[in-house]
Amino acid sequence: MKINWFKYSAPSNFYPVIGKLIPFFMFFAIVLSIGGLYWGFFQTPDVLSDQKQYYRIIFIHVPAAWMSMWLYAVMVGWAVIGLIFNTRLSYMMAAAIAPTGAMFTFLSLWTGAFWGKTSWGTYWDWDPRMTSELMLLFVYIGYMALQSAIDDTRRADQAAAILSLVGLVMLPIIYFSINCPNPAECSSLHQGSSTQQIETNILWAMLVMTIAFWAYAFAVIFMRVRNIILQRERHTKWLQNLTGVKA
Amino acid sequence: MFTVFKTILGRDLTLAMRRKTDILTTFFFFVIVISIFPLGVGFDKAMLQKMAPGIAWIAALLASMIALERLFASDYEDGTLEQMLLSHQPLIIIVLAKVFAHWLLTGLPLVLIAPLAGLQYHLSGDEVGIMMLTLLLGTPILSLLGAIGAALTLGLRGGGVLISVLILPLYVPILIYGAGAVSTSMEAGSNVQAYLLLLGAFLILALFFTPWATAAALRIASE
Amino acid sequence: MFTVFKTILGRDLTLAMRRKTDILTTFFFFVIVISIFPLGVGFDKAMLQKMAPGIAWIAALLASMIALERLFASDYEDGTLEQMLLSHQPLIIIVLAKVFAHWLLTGLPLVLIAPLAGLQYHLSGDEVGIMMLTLLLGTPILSLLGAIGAALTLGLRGGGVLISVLILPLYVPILIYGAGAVSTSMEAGSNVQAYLLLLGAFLILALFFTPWATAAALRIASE
Amino acid sequence: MILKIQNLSCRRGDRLLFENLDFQIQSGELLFIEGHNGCGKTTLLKTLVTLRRPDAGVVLWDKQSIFKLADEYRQNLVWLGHYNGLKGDLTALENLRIASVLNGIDASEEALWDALKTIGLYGFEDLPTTVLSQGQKRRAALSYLLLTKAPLWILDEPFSALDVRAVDMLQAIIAGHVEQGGMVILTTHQEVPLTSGQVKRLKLAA
Amino acid sequence: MILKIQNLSCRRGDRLLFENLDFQIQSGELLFIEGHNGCGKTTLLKTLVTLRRPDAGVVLWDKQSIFKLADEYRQNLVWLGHYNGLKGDLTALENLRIASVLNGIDASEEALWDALKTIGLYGFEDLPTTVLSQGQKRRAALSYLLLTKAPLWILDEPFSALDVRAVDMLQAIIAGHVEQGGMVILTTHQEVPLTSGQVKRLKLAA
Ligand code: HEM
Ligand SMILES: Nc1ncnc2c1ncn2[C@@H]1O[C@H](COP(=O)(O)OP(=O)(O)OP(=O)(O)O)[C@@H](O)[C@H]1O
Ligand SMILES: Nc1ncnc2c1ncn2[C@@H]1O[C@H](COP(=O)(O)OP(=O)(O)OP(=O)(O)O)[C@@H](O)[C@H]1O
Ligand SMILES: [Mg+2]
Ligand SMILES: [Mg+2]
Repeated sequence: MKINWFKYSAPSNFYPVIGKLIPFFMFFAIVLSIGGLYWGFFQTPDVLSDQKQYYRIIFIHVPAAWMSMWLYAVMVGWAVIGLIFNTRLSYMMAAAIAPTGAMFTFLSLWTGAFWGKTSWGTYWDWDPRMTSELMLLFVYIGYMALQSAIDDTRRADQAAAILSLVGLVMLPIIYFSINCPNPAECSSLHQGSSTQQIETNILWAMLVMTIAFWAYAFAVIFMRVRNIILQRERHTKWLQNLTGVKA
Repeated sequence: MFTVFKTILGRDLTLAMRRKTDILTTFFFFVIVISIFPLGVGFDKAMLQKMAPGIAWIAALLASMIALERLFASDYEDGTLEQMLLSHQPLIIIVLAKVFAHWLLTGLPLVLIAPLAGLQYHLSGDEVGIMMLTLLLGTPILSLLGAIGAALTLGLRGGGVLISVLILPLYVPILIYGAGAVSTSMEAGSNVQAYLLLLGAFLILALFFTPWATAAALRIASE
Repeated sequence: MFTVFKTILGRDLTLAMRRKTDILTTFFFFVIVISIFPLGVGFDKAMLQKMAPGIAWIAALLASMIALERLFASDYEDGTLEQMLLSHQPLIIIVLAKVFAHWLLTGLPLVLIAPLAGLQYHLSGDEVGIMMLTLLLGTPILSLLGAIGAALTLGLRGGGVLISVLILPLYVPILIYGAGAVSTSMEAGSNVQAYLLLLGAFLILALFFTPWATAAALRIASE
Repeated sequence: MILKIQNLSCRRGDRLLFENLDFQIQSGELLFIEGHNGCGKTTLLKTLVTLRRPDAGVVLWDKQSIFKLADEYRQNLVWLGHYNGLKGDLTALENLRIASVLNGIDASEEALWDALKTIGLYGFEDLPTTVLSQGQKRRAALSYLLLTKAPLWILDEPFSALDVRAVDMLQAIIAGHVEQGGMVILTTHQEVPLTSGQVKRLKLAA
Repeated sequence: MILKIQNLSCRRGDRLLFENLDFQIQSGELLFIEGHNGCGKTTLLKTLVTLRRPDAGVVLWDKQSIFKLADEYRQNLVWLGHYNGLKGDLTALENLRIASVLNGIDASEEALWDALKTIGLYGFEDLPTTVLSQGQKRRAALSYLLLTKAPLWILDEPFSALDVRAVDMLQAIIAGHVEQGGMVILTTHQEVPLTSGQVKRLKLAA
């Protein structure tokens, strides 16, 4: 099957298509998270090595942390496409992703903090990974702040795109933050991922939750993109025909 | 091309010299922040010693940042930036010259004055040496990164504070490794080299990539 | 006269609201500075606890100061300050309104967000309460004092950094008593009241005298 | 009401701009200040509005020094300089409203709208003035002239950036004010035929 | 050399400023852009100098898009906008020197002095431009026109703030440039009799 991608890069074509996809993704998000949480809560052992039941936060914490980084990468991807091809839609996508990315970042911080209270005895400590995750949140916020501080949409899009590109350095830093040049100095509380050793049940539940989060992300991002399109394209004929509202 | 670099550098330095206070102020800002800290946190010697690298670095970071706001803003307001954008000289060169001037005016004085901080916080000679070295490697990165923020927020109201929000998170890794190096050097048998290499690598990366981003941001801002 | 106060206050708040980021940025600046410190100085819990009041106060001070630069500068540049000086309304009222707006936008948010700092630095509920109280009393003084510096440096290049140099030393007493109150409250059987009374007295003094100085400085700057 | 300048001198840096200047202006008069670029017109006007102190001589308003009268004198004054005195982030309407309040004018919303309409900013009232064109900004600043009741207008190149129609309108406004017993002091490099009232000319030559 | 505008449209915010604009200008031609305040003259000029991107349409320099040519096109360009583009803390001489270097002109000290003398800033070269009068600042900015060899001049209200003598001089300079095969695009609200060469007029109406 041959799909004409350029056709869908026009907001006028993209708008109705994603309109149809939203309920679909929303449905998956709900079903999968219910399933994933059920699985995680009732099909996994109560006690994991020295940890108590609380470890089950992992089913939110880890997928959320992954999402925070993935969404950032995707956002930068759209921004770069925008900078290169100057397509309006890609900027809109990037702008729509930021709030969701920030939300997941916050979620991973939040859940991490609670887990930390039970596991390390403190809500917050200056573990490099936690700190760099916090900085990622600030980068997201900076992105949104910059975008909303500029009135001219085109300038706002491009400026925010450049910022996001620069902020990309945060990802490797988060990723490698467990390995620092001198382990004695910034010994991290986080250990390297032990996914190889943990029970497959836990792994599966985490994967399901990740897919659920993806579905949720698609749904909200599409909703937000539709709003942005409505707002930015209000002068265009296709939209005026569609909504019957004259701007 | 080198003439352009020299001219712009000369221009920015002359501008700073015309107001002699300009150079002195960054300097004093640094000194004051450093002197104020013990007032806020107490005079415990061991604690001060431990805090010294962090505070010196944070003061450097804030001093550099505060001066950043004017890096392009004044050129933007009086229309000279427009003229630079329209000159057919490579914008990257112009950006590099301006950033270099900024560093000479804000970064270098901090490096030179670091021993004073060392004195106030009871650091040993070696530690002061490491501190100067890390500042020497690190402050240009601050200027280079900060230039992006300055260019992005050009002409926005409250740009100054916005720069901080955009740039501080990016400064964090520099801060960690910069201050980390000095802290590490305080421990016996420690290996500072890894930190310095990392900072050096960051500097080279920044030198290559940030001018592009800044130039692009400037073009966007002028629209 | 009250209408004038209200109008100017409304004006400055509207200006800030137009750029929603403006309010958020001071806020984030504070948050970021607070979050950055431990990175520089290490994560030792007892030490952090001890440093908390000092750092919160210094962050408040820097946040307030950075925003200060624009207090009159933007009015000066677009000529609206000239118009204010030529209106026959008492300049003191106009100054007070502008300073109050500045405090609402930079001081108050810091008071409200102080608990977060408390959390990050492992403070107890009582200590956080005292910290909020001292910030509530102290930040208006920062705004009032800072306004003088902002007026004096009007129209000078590098004004921002110059303000810091003029004003930071004046901030020092506030800082000492503000941070001192919180530190004292950490010790058992301590008496914080004296500190609070002092801060209160400073506030009243500042409220009475600084607007005159600021108004006079503005008249001089416009010449 | 009479504004009297006696023996006024002004120097900037090493340069003596003017010396022993004497003139006066009273109700129903219009005074053109002429002179080439840099001869000191703006400096003179800034002195007349108390933004600068003269190096010698006095400026009297009804026999009292304007610097002594201070706010009492400023009450009678409208000043428009090279800058427009607009906040870029506020709309023309908001700017006008603030200017009115600052000068104790109790203008109704309607009066504000009317002023903007007359000056030709209809449809632009709700844009932040920063996005307006150069001429539109100037118009927004001038709209205040339609509201004020102050007798003495001091305008520094009010016609700059205005298009032909706006120049005509501003002329009519100024002429009207003079006719009703106001006083206007202005500078301009553009030739404009201001005919009504009694036009005085003062040539500054450095 | 020919600058060709095809089908150009520009919108600012909600407002369509102009649409489907077509015109061209070549060696030895002068183009007046006319129109009332806020009709989009400045916006058009900024587009022609690549400071803004058009919302539709193309601008061609010798058949190639100016945005593609970028620096190659800017080499042929002089732009003077509402702002003077002077650093207030530097003198007129230093400003002029920097402008020359930035544009790759290898002007001798003497040539710089001559330019300033011709433009009427003799005796003011060593003052920081911030203390110059409005008109003197404009002159300082215009002095660059005497040095440049770029063929295409785009000037936004170059006559503003100038006194009568300076207006005449600038007219002569522009006329001279056109006669020697240059191209000039300018806007102005002041009537000035520019006669030499072939004068085109473009009326923008919004
Ligand atoms: C990008 C950021 C993050 C990632 C990728 C991440 C990932 C992970 C992973 C994979 C685990 C499981 C470790 C294992 O398999 O043993 C984990 C555990 C944990 N995480 Fe995170 N995390 C991130 C951020 C945070 C933050 C910001 C916090 C706290 C505020 C936090 C708190 C915790 C805690 C308390 C545990 C349990 C560790 C233990 O008990 O061993 N994490 N994280
Ligand atoms: N510090 C100084 N040293 C020497 N001369 C100065 C100084 N400050 C200002 N001047 C001169 O004072 C004059 C100021 O003139 P002013 O602005 O009043 O002129 P103007 O008549 O309004 O001119 P324009 O028609 O161009 O607006 C200028 O010639 C300027 O060069
Ligand atoms: N964001 C916006 N929303 C609506 N209109 C805008 C926006 N930005 C600019 N405009 C309008 O675009 C026009 C800009 O015009 P421009 O500055 O090009 O005018 P001009 O022809 O140069 O006028 P002048 O003769 O006054 O200099 C103005 O009418 C302005 O109100
Ligand atoms: Mg003048
Ligand atoms: Mg214009």
